Amino acid sequence: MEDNIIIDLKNISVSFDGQTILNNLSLYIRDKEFITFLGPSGCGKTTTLRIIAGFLEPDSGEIIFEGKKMNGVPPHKRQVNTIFQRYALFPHLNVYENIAFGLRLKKARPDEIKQTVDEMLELVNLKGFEKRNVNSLSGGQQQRVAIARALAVKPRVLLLDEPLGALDLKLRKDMQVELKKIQQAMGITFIYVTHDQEEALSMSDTIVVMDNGVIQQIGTPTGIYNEPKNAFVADFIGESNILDGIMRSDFNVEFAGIRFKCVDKGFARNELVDVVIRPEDVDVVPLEQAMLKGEVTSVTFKGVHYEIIVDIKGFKWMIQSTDFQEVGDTIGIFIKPEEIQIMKKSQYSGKFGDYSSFSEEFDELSQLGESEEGAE
Amino acid sequence: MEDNIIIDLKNISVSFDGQTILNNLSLYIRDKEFITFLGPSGCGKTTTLRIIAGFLEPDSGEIIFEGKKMNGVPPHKRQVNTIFQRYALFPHLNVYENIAFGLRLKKARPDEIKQTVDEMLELVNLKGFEKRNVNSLSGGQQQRVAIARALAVKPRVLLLDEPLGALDLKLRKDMQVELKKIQQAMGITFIYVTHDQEEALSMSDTIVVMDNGVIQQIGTPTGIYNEPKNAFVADFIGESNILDGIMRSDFNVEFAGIRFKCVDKGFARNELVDVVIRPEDVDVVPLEQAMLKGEVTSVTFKGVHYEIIVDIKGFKWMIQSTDFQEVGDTIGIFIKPEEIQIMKKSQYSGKFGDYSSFSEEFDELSQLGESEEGAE
Amino acid sequence: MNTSSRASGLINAPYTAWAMIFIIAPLGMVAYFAFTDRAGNFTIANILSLNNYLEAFLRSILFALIATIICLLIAYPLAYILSKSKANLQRNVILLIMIPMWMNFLIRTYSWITILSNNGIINSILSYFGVGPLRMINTSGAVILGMVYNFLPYMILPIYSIMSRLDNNLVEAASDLGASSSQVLRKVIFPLSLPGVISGITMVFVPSVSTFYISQKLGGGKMLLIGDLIEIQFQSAYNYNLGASLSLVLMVLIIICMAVMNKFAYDEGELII
Amino acid sequence: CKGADSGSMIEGLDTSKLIGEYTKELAGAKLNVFNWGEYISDGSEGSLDVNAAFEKLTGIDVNYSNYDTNEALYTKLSGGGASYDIIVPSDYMIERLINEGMVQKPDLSKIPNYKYIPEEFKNLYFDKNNEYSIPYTNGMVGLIYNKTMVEEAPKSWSSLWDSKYSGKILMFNNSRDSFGIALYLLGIDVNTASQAQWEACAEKLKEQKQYLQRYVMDEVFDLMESGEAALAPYYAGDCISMIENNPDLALVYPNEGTNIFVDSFCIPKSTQNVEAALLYINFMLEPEIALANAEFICYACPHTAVLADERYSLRDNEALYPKKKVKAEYFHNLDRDTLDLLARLWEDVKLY
Amino acid sequence: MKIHSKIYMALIMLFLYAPIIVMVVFSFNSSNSTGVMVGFSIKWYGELFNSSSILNALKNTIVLALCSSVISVIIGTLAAVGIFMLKRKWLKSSILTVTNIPMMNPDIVTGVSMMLLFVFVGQMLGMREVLGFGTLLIAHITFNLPYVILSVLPKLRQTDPHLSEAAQDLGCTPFKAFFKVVLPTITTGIVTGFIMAFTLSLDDFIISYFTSGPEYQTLPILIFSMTKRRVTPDIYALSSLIFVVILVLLLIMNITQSRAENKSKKLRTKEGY
Ligand SMILES: Nc1ncnc2c1ncn2[C@@H]1O[C@H](COP(=O)(O)OP(=O)(O)OP(=O)(O)O)[C@@H](O)[C@H]1O
Ligand SMILES: Nc1ncnc2c1ncn2[C@@H]1O[C@H](COP(=O)(O)OP(=O)(O)OP(=O)(O)O)[C@@H](O)[C@H]1O
Ligand SMILES: [Mg+2]
Ligand SMILES: [Mg+2]
Repeated sequence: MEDNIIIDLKNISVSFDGQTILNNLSLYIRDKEFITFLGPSGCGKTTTLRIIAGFLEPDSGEIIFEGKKMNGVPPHKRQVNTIFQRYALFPHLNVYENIAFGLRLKKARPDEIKQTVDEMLELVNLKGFEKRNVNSLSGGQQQRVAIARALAVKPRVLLLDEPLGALDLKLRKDMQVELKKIQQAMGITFIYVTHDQEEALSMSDTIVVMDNGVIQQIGTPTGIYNEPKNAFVADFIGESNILDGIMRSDFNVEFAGIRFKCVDKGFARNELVDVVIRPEDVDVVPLEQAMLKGEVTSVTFKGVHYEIIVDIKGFKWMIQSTDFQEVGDTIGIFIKPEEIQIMKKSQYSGKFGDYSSFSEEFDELSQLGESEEGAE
Repeated sequence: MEDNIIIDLKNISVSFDGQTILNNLSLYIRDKEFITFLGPSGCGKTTTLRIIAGFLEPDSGEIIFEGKKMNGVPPHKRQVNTIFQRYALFPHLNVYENIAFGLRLKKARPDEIKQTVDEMLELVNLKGFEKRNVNSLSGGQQQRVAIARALAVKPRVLLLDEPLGALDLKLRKDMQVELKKIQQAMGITFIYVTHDQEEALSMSDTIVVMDNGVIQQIGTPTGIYNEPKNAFVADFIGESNILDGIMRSDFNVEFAGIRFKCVDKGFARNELVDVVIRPEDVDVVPLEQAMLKGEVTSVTFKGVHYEIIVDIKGFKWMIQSTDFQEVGDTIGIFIKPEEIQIMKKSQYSGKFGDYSSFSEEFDELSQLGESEEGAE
Repeated sequence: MNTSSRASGLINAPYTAWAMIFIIAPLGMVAYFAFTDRAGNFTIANILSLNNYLEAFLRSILFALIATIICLLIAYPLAYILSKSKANLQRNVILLIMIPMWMNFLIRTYSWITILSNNGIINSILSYFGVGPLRMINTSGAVILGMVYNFLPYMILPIYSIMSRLDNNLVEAASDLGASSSQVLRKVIFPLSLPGVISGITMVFVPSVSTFYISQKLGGGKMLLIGDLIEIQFQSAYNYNLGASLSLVLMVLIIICMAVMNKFAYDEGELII
Repeated sequence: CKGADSGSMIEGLDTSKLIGEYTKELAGAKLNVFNWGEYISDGSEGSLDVNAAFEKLTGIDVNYSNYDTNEALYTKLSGGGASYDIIVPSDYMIERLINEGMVQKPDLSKIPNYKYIPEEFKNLYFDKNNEYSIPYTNGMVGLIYNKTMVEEAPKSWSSLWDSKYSGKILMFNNSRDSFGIALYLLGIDVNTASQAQWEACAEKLKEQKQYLQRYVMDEVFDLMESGEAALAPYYAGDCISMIENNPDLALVYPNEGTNIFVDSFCIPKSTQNVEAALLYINFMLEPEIALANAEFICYACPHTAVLADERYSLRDNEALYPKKKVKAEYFHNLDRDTLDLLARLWEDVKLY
Repeated sequence: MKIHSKIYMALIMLFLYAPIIVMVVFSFNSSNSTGVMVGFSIKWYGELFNSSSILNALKNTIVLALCSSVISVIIGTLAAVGIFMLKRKWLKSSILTVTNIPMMNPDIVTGVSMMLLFVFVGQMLGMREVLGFGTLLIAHITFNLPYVILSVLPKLRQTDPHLSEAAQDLGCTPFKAFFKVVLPTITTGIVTGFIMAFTLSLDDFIISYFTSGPEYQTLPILIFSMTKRRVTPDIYALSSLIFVVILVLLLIMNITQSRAENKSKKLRTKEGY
């Protein structure tokens, strides 16, 4: 597999104004792969893309493109193209000219240009829009022009920085399918950035979860969802109940005051661990079959399922179930051994995964929102 | 229940430039209710709110507030307050003064004002932000100031026009909980506008689904989700497989070439109907137990479940299942009678609910995006 | 990083040099002349002698202030009415307001003499009704009128431009919270239009306080303003040092006024034109 | 006079009547002429455009600009920003410029037309040896009044202080002439060095201010001609123009005495173009040109050929060439301190 | 609109246009007075075209305005880009403050200060004649620059910072990216800046008054020296002609603009926006 690695980042570090933004980041990307950077706002996703595209030189570390070191090569000499967060279409050029821009710079022959642009328009389903002003296009259409423009120069690698961030839910879902199709049809490596976990899960071959400039986990969508490495990843990829546990022995974990069977091993005896249980993996069962019992404190209808908060010994669990429960009722729950995920303690332990109150997390988030604004 | 109706809209019609925006809309709203207007962009949600608030006089129809006709009463004399789509905070006033604005107009005593504002700040969790410039607040905080400002004048009814539209997903979820809490704590009628179906489902007591200025369905979240009145509602509220069916007799419907038991009755014999089956209600079963069989054409991992598209006799079904299926495999499905929802044919029949190709819907959607932009 | 900062340095160099030589250095020259005598020796006599001209300063400020207030009183309602009227009308009226600004102001001011003279147009009309003649030309009133006339558009335009951009949602929000239309005007529209008002005040006050042409033509040379004094020093009395110190004080005065004014504007926006 | 039909009698320039030689030798040179307003025949209303004629003849490019007081001339000249090749200051200013070394001695041999200058205009006090200046015009300050508004011909400058004419009185907008009038009125030597006396004049002028319509220089034309004002002191030549335009006006020389002045061509030290300047001056003294200018400006003309010329319409004008002796004095240059005092007092008056 | 608003607007328009009406009327006076209308004649329009000084001044004014606005647009655009690229906040804000000086400072102080500098430098270099076209040009560029910069800067702020990167991404060098992508998107700002600079320069009197020499007189300076003597109706004739030209230009612009708007509106409704 080594031979088809197209981009290799080695020990990349970046800091701005003395603040470390990327911290010793290493990563390789395979040819024709759909790889997604996923992480909260400000974690360094865009920065990583900008390093690959050449808009930013890392303070240290190497960028290797097909075995050749690329540090110092300016953006216009890299076989890498970018689709920017807000498309960055040229407002003074029409759709056709936007797409032809890169080709004209390469001094391609007029008929060649015409042919390529037509192909691209076909590909993104925008035939007949050639003469349109790009500002008169809808968000989705602009998005497709941006894709066509980048693809027209036949890049080896396409970088996409939250390309769907500005679209509304429904259009977004459709564009996800469309993008994936294009990637497969053209056989190009896609490096995709998002902070939407569902998007990452449904599109990627590989997901890179980042936080604070550090890669938290790299893996396939299912791998990351089902076996998160730490509380941060667990919480960021979907809702999770994260409890303090003690590994009593291999395949034996104690949490919520009870011992459970599990499928993990290799921990020290009595090692403190984080236990992750996904809300959809908790089954509501008659009280007599229950492993744990608790009182329902809130029930919200979400369409596909109800979101039920259950207070079990002071810890609020989130359970997703298609069956309605009455607030105040006592219910029993059952968890299969294979649904219990054990993780080593990390800096993130204790920060996530309790549904007792939204307000703390909420304030953290609004602080975040603020600093984000400040950064603009 | 009649006695606690607070607002009654009777046969409201509005048109702009000869185009009908609201068409004979009638609706009553109960005191202390959380009612949500849900519908696609441009369907007339904001227009309805503006009529209730008094910013717009309907061409015909009556607005009745606690039995008194309100047509012609200017906004500042109505006991109704609005939280605007983009908050509309006063940029020249700080947080405290924004909240105190309405009270000062009422010539409340200074100590009274101070007390109320403090209460409100407490309520929206913004103590200590009194002196802050509103432009320096994050989106979520501005949102809460807008709520506090509206609540400070103790309205009987609060109108909220997509208050969470500008927030990102995580903050949005938390604010939903927060808003619901506030509504319950204050005992105020909330009239809420959104085009996000999940938001509507998880917050509302009553949902009003609108399209093209016409109310499509009014009901509780579960009522609307589980028993949509027509294909538009079914599709708008969550994913759905919508098939053409024939009602062979009461409790007996034929679709996909097979007769199914169902729980609906009251249709004419052999009446053509729309059949709705939610993706999560389709069970994948071993082939020998299957009611229908088909080939898997695509599988997407979504975290909580896989989204599986199955081709059954040319119709592409969407199925949500926690179990992975291989593309190309033939699988069998089973549908319980109570999961089959029968709807009368309507103008929307045949427009939604087939997953055979995104591209048509996609183009329709991008047209929509366009018109949305034009309207701005 | 490095290359971009070098590039920006390179691009900035010509303008920075220009600004240094032709903006900063001239002000330095003013200061230099203000603090030297004819022979080039350091002295503060020029500055000290300025108290002879206190009256001229006060008069200039008073006139400019009155003119500014009148402009504000005329312009604000106009801008308000305009911002609420039809788009087409707005555009046409703004155009009409701007056209005179394109005409030479010396000529336009001079024309006022014909209108205001004892035998002028207004007095002819008045005499037709058996009134007058009123003494208008060569009075303080005429000077202030000249200021108002010349600088009124500079008051109207910024106020109008800010009002026309005012978010209508804010107006609705205020009335939603119980404000009647007059309260909306006082509590929301006025405070929000303040940056425009401030910009307008600046753009009227500064040229008014320093004008010399208007006072010469419409005031008959009987009321010297600071502008006149400066002009005299440089154009007929040949006392550059005194002229420079007058200029210096005028400049400082205006900087102080502007600093105070800007305190009242809640956002430090760019100049609104 | 300008604006009157008499001006149109010289329509073109008959070069054969010129005495000096005008070649294109200096073609392309620039000549900055700095003169009083309306102090040359400029081609308006059919008169001869003297500068254009000169340019055409010699190919020299004349930049003609104006000043309105001797003091403004001095400021521009000493400011250093601009250089002028020909200026036309009045007597006392010539004295000052000579004292301060700002003008040079022209080579009179290059100005053959100098011969037309009458003897009485040679060797005047400010240029005792005729080294620096060549007379252009001369005149006196008179009191012009509107007969319909002023019943009896005023005999004294004091009528400018008469409350009867409040609001209808104009006054010089330059310090020397204004103070001059006050000095005559108060019977003080117009060239006094006494601070107290100057201050007394300032008081007098302040007293006058309440009756004044405005301070004027050349704005006087419109105001007097249209009847906007009743009384004004002004230079006799200009008064004659006004009278021509409005026959209700009349001129008197007050009994207290008045100022007599000569405006002469001078060449500043800083000039870059002496040859062209000399040529220009000589051209201006050509009988034909001098006549055109005299007709246009209406000032008295110190030029023997013009005075002898029958075409000269103003030859017998009483105001310009009074038969009866008028009590008149030249202004002299004042010393620096007095000049500063005068400037300050004048500002005081204007600020009052 | 209510009737009293209409009257109010009409009164203000009357106020703004009264002197212009006077000017136009008296340009047809048969006498040379600008105070008394004697009879109708168009002779002053003829005089105008015979008056070499007026025509020359007109030519000078236009040449100066063109040169100064073109140069200030070039320097100003470059400066705006440079300022925009500056990272260090204090440097940025101090450059902007300096830029604001010629706008905030009274014209008379700007004019005087530049004149002092020119004269001083002229004397140092032993030049007899500094004031002239060169100094006028410098002065005009200097007071035009802030207007150019402040109309280009906001456009730069509005442009997507990624545009230039996108162009580089597609194969442009940074330099090429600026000309191919950034410059076209800020053209409206540049054009606004140019128009402002041009009109300001056309109409400037005070600064020109102090920085011009005898050999290069602009129209405002000529008019000023005329108003010191007697304003003859030929200058009114010129102003009336200018007025008519402006009026016609603006009318054409207005009509084409509203045509374009109607067209795009129609287009939109057709396409079903
Ligand atoms: N040019 C810069 N100067 C200083 N700090 C910067 C710069 N660019 C980015 N940063 C900082 O680096 C951090 C990471 O930024 P980056 O844009 O990579 O985040 P991101 O993961 O793309 O976030 P988002 O989801 O909000 O786009 C942020 O804290 C940001 O403030
Ligand atoms: N003042 C107006 N003049 C003309 N048309 C209007 C006006 N206000 C609204 N409309 C039109 O009325 C229709 C309904 O508008 P409304 O704002 O009520 O939609 P909405 O449901 O709130 O949509 P959104 O979700 O986009 O806010 C739209 O087609 C809009 O273009
Ligand atoms: Mg980013
Ligand atoms: Mg809306």
